[in-house]
Amino acid sequence: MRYSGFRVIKEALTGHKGWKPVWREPEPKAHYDIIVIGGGGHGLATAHYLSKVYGQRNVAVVEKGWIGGGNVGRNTTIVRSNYMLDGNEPFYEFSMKLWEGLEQDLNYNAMMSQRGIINLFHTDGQRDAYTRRGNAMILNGADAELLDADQVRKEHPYLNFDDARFPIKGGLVQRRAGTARHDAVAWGFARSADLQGVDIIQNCEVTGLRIENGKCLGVETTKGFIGANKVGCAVAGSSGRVMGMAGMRLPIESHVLQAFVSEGLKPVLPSVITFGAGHFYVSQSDKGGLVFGGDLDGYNTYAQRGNLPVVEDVCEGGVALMPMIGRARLLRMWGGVMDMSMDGSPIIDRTPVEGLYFNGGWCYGGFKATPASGHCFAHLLAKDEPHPVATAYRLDRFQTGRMIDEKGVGNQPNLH
Amino acid sequence: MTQTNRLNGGQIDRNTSFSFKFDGRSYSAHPGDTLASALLANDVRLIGRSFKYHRPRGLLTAGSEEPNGMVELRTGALKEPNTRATTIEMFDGLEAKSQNRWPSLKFDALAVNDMFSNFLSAGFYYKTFMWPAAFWEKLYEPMIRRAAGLGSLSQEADPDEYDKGFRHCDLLIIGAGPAGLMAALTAGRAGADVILADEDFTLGGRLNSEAFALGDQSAQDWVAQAVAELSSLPNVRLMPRTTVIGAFDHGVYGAVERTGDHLATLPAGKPRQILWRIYTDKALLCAGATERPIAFENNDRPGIMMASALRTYANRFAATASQRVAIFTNNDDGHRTAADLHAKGVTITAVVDVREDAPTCYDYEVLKGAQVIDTKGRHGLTFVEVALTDGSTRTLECGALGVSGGWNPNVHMTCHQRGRPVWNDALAAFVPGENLPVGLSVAGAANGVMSTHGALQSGAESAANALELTGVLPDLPEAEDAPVSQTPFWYVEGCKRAWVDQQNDVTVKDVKLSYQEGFRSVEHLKRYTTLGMATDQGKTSNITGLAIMAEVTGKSIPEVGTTIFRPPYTPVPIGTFAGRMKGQEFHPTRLTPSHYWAKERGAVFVEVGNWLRAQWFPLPGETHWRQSVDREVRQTRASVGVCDCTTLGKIDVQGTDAAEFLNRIYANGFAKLAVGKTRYGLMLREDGMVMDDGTAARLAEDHFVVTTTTANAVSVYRHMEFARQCLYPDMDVQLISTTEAWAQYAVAGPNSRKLLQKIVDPEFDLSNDAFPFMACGNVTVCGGLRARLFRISFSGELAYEIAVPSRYGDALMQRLMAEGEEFDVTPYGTEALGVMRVEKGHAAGSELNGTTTALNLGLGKMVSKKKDSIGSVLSEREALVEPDVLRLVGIKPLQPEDKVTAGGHLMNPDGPIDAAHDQGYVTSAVYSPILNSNIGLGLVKNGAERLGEKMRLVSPLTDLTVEVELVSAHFVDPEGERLRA
Amino acid sequence: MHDLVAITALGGTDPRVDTVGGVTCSEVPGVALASVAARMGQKDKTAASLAKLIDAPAPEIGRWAGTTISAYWAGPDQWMVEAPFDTHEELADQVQTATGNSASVTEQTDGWTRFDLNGDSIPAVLELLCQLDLRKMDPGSAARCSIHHIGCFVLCRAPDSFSIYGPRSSAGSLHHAIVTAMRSAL
Amino acid sequence: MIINHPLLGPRDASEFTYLGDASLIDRPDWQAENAAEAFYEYGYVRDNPAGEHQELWYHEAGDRSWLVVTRNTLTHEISKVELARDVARARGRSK
Repeated sequence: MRYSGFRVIKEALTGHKGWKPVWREPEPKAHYDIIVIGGGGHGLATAHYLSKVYGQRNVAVVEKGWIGGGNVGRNTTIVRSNYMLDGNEPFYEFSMKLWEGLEQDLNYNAMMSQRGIINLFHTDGQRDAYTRRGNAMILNGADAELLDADQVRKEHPYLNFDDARFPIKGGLVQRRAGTARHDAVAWGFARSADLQGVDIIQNCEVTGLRIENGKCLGVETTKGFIGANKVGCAVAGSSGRVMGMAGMRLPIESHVLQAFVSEGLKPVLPSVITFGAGHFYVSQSDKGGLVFGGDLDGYNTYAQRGNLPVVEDVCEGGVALMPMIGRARLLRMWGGVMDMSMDGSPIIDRTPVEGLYFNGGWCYGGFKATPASGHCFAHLLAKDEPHPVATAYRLDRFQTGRMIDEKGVGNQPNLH
Repeated sequence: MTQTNRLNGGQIDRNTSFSFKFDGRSYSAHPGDTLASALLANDVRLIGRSFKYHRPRGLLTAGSEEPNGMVELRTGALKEPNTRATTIEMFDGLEAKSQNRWPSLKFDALAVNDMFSNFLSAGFYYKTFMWPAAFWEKLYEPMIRRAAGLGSLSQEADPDEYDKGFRHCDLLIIGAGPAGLMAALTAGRAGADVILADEDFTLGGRLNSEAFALGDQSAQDWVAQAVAELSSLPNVRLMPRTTVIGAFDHGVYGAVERTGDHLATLPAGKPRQILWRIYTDKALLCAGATERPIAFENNDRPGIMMASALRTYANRFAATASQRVAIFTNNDDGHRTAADLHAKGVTITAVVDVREDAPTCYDYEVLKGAQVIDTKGRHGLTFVEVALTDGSTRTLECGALGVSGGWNPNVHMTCHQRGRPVWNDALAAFVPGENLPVGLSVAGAANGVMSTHGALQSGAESAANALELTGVLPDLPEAEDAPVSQTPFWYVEGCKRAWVDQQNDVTVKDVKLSYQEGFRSVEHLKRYTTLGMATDQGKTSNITGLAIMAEVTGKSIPEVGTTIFRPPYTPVPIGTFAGRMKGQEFHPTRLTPSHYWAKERGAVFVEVGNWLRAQWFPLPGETHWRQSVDREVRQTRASVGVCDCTTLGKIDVQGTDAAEFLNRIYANGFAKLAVGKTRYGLMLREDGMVMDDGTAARLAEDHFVVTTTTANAVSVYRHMEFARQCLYPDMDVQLISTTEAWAQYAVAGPNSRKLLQKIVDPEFDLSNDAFPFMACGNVTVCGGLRARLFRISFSGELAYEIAVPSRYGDALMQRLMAEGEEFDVTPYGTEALGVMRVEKGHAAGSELNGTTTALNLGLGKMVSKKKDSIGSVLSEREALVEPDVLRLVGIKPLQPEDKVTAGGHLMNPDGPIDAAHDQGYVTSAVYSPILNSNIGLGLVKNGAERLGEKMRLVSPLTDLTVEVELVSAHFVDPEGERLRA
Repeated sequence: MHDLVAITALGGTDPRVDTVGGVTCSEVPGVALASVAARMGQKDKTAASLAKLIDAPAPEIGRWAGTTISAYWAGPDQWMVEAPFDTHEELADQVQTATGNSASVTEQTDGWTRFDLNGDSIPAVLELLCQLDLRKMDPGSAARCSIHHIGCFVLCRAPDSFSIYGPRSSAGSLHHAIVTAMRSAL
Repeated sequence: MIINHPLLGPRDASEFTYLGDASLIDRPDWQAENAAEAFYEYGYVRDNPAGEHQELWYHEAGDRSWLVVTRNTLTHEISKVELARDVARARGRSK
């Protein structure tokens, strides 16, 4: 069923009787050409592009719980392509372009809102680094602007310019960046994939990978064995657990990133803002809540919850940057488990096991990467070769020394 | 203004009158009122507008679970949006405004949404607004955003202060109702350290709202007596106005104490709120229970409230929403409300009880087996329509309807570590499950024990169990012990626009649509309909939503799923979490020993980590920073300059294995460094990237002083402790930071020796032979003050660093300036320092960016292959030693005045300008007053082999393209003759 | 004798004193400090010489002890020695002499700034500053902790007398935090 | 979180700095045949268990001890805390 304003009106006048389930609830078949493990944003996007771009229809997505229940439903909804390094920027810019056409591609309104992002800087060193980054963005075909303090003040008068411990010296802006309604992204990809014939199988937990003489034959699940020619794993956050079933150890640690939302407020923040002298980034949702976050709790964990010190650290940054939010109330906090890789960049690659493919290590980058991650993983699964914009995301890059380390903090995942 | 709906009795002080304003209109109230009770007493039922349809709304509850009665409290910078009227303690002069309406509360333009509600069903926005694409940001979204949101921020800085604190106890009791008070008495009398916290400003919980007696006392008198005893115990700490917001790992509880919200103005220096971190092995949750509504057509009109809330307003606050009240209930507790209001003289038009076997009453009519099927009254309830058992309907005239659908235990805290509550059929409610936070137990209604007697008893027993107390428990007062008698009843058959989540405007119809479209798990239901996502976090709506979903799916409620709760229990001002760490106090400020002197000199300061460092020292007449910096550089290179380098990390390394230890820490060798000598040290991370650089001075066989960069002082120390304790546990090495202990100054320039000779006591020979380049040693200055002297140079000039105990740093700087006058000495700041190091080609922060190897920086030869040192192995990986890896070079514009931009990228002179053809980037750029040219350092593919090549420096971000030449990074004195002079 | 004039960590020539409610916060520049860390396997020898120097047993974990010269536990096999500055400006040399080659000694005098709190209800102030369980802070206890992101030592001299040591460069921020807490709590 | 420091007793985790898997103690031999491979594994590959995890914490705002904490990554329950130096010695590290 096609969605449109007319459809909404028609249904409204006929008691909404015509709305169908957004996706089927099929039982698993015995065998698929491709099985994608993980009904999160990346898994569902992979299914969408596999079916729509790469003509693969005999595909299943297996999800241990409810689709969209992982990090795609637990993030701060920011979409941007403001990366510095060659390995990253082309990929994220590709993702940005997919975002820009997503509603039309999916016929589902994921509320992609290009209200822009500003990364504030507070020292000359940061300015130089942002200059290098902004130039890299432009050289890769993305948009970037460098604002000085006065220009920042014009656009964001409520920031702390008069009593700041670390005065704002300017900011790097990407106007095309913004936010999207995170749950809707998962639902939109699911709906589209389902319409293309992909089986989305919920409450079907993968309990094992059937591997015989070096080849992956399918997945053992709580709904029995499901055979497949190829199995793709897109379960960021749980990568260690699932790939562990194949006896693989990864250059990844699992960490919790907390996120927060305030009570609903009338519009006050025009764009996404990140603080350069503390752990704080924020945007305002269409419902009016200030959606914000900061740094990892910092210790390995698979628990989707964090602790107070980080809550305080984030709010300290927030009030230091925009003192007006002191009287806004924090409504809800939650934690998402991140695949923190050893250089802060993701992995989309084959594995030593034939027929088993891996997509993970997304760190904080996961949500904004959703469309490109799905597109590139679909490309890899369909053609057995990396998509041109994802060639750097190799599993062996740490062995060869080809790290993609935007922050320059090295092999310590909790610092990325 | 007369309080027409004020009843007799209650816990308000009628001897004092407060006046307050709501939407500009003045009313009167009494101490002990909340804004909510005062509004009701003044016959104000319409308080706000709903989120989506802007429906007129009044109060639903009398507590912190309130979804509807939200206002903007106070004015100006103190404005506080979305404040629940039910929790606002009345003070004289209080001002509040209704919100989410325009132009006025009574006539809200956006109420049209209500008429079009049929088009705005759950999730409608996912299905439309897609065409044309560009319209989303321009038209649709601004429309949605303007309509959405509730209250508004002042957009001014929050003027109030907030504190944070830490408390420890043996038992934290959360909630001071019957269970909590009894638990506190039990634990307190036993001598345990107890903290009793309650979100209310009056301890007692439900007991404040009830008319029944405890023993031979009124419930309120018993509470007063218990509180009096507890306050007399030194080991018990009572914390009213304190909400425990979360249970975190290992017995850490967050609690917010509202120390100033009930005051008209804060006393100077006092905080508005305090965030307490409470550390305790044992905690007891006595948070009580929350009454739940029943969904029926138009159940959201002002005047339709929880039955228990009506009871609270009548008994505790002596206020009623109306003089004519009806009750709609599925359980006996609803009848208690009717009885209490009747006793207060309120007319009970009828009690509508869904149960055929409902109790009879002779004071007023009870309609058994009846249901409320619709209501009337746009801005306030006027009539309710009731369907009777015989199928006929009847209209009741009333200004308020009390609804009781039973009670839900407040299990929130038990879920904060992702524990799941379990379903209890007898209560038709979720009760605490198995996997509670370690050390937390639950008592009273929160644990499903619904009678007062049961609460008192479980409070006493739970406290005793938690603390493993032996001996007899305190006697309990006689108290009601009625069994729970109810028939689960969630919504009236056939209702459509019956509100489940009142604030977010989620109706029974929306829940059914959610099912129809396949959003059937709790998580999908919540996310698709926004049920339970409002500021009340679904305290009064989640279960009803679940129940409806259960019915349409034909599953049981627990099968459909449970909703677990996250912190905070109630919303917390962001300022409270920030405390005092804001504004200038956001981070500690570190000052150098010469700071006060530099400030007097008019120095301009710059933040370097937490340090403030002098950036340059403007002289009278210098209008542009470049004038000052150029002069400082020229004067230093021509004669002598002094720079405060105290901020460099200094680490004392002692022990018989000190030299071997440094051998492992640094990529280059240290074993053979002679006593009295200093050496440049290159430190790698284990991944082969350069971590830091500095110097190590050998003061004795077993004693080194190591310096680090300012930025990395802390991480390098940590790294060295890691190596010492985890990698080489048997090495005899002791480390301690001495960064703060010594004021250290760089004295640089051809005349630096002459100047120091006037400072250092004569018995120390500073001649080039006696104290050559890289020499170090202990000396005395100014007549006997112990000092350390290092002959090292960052500027490339003949230079020293001299260190004295910090307290004398200020005096030494002044002495250097005085004695240096004859040489025209200048102090120089971080800018001049930066210029001179670039002129000399020294890599610094912007080159040591964490992605550069020794090879990249032209220091490859320093990495010794003859010994084991951290990072050497991984620095050999193939991609790190490829021929075209980035190499450090100097960058000179063909036209000296052309700007060199740090962060600019380098492209071949001809050929495309894009990422694919990127040759490298500029790391540092300065103007060299010595070369009279802009210059820079950069990292260029295979740069070392490309010196002399012309390239294009491009910075599209700043619209810049400059022709440059790659040159040696050593612009000044490449042979290093000056520093050896 | 040298002729350089010292300033205090707060930048004055005279130490700063603030009184709020019944509590006084005094800047204490007149103290000399030296850290002493036992060489590998020399803990007992070091402890013994330290005991002689402070005329009391070397303090156990989390304690301080001594007379004119005193010491507090700073880490495994490591202590900080305190003495009056006027009489012991070169304390490090004395400690080194006392411990010989059994320990590594480092002058720490100006690495730290000290504030003494005197008066009743000091715990009410400290509970706004640090995480220490003040119920356990009896006279003789010495604990390292973080105060407003500044690493400090807190020593309990007597129920109504505490010393706080913080890094000298952060003296201003630390002082501000202490006095602010006093105004808030008292 | 609270870490029960073997010397100082219970201390808030916020006083500590986290490094990672305690396998970082087992630094390979730089002269071994497979040194390159061994250092790659040491530096980059992790067990990342969902369950019991031995990890390194540094008491930055405390006594500067490195600790090996055994903590469950699903429940955060801490079952053991040791001085890293003792663990390192027990694992055969010396000079």
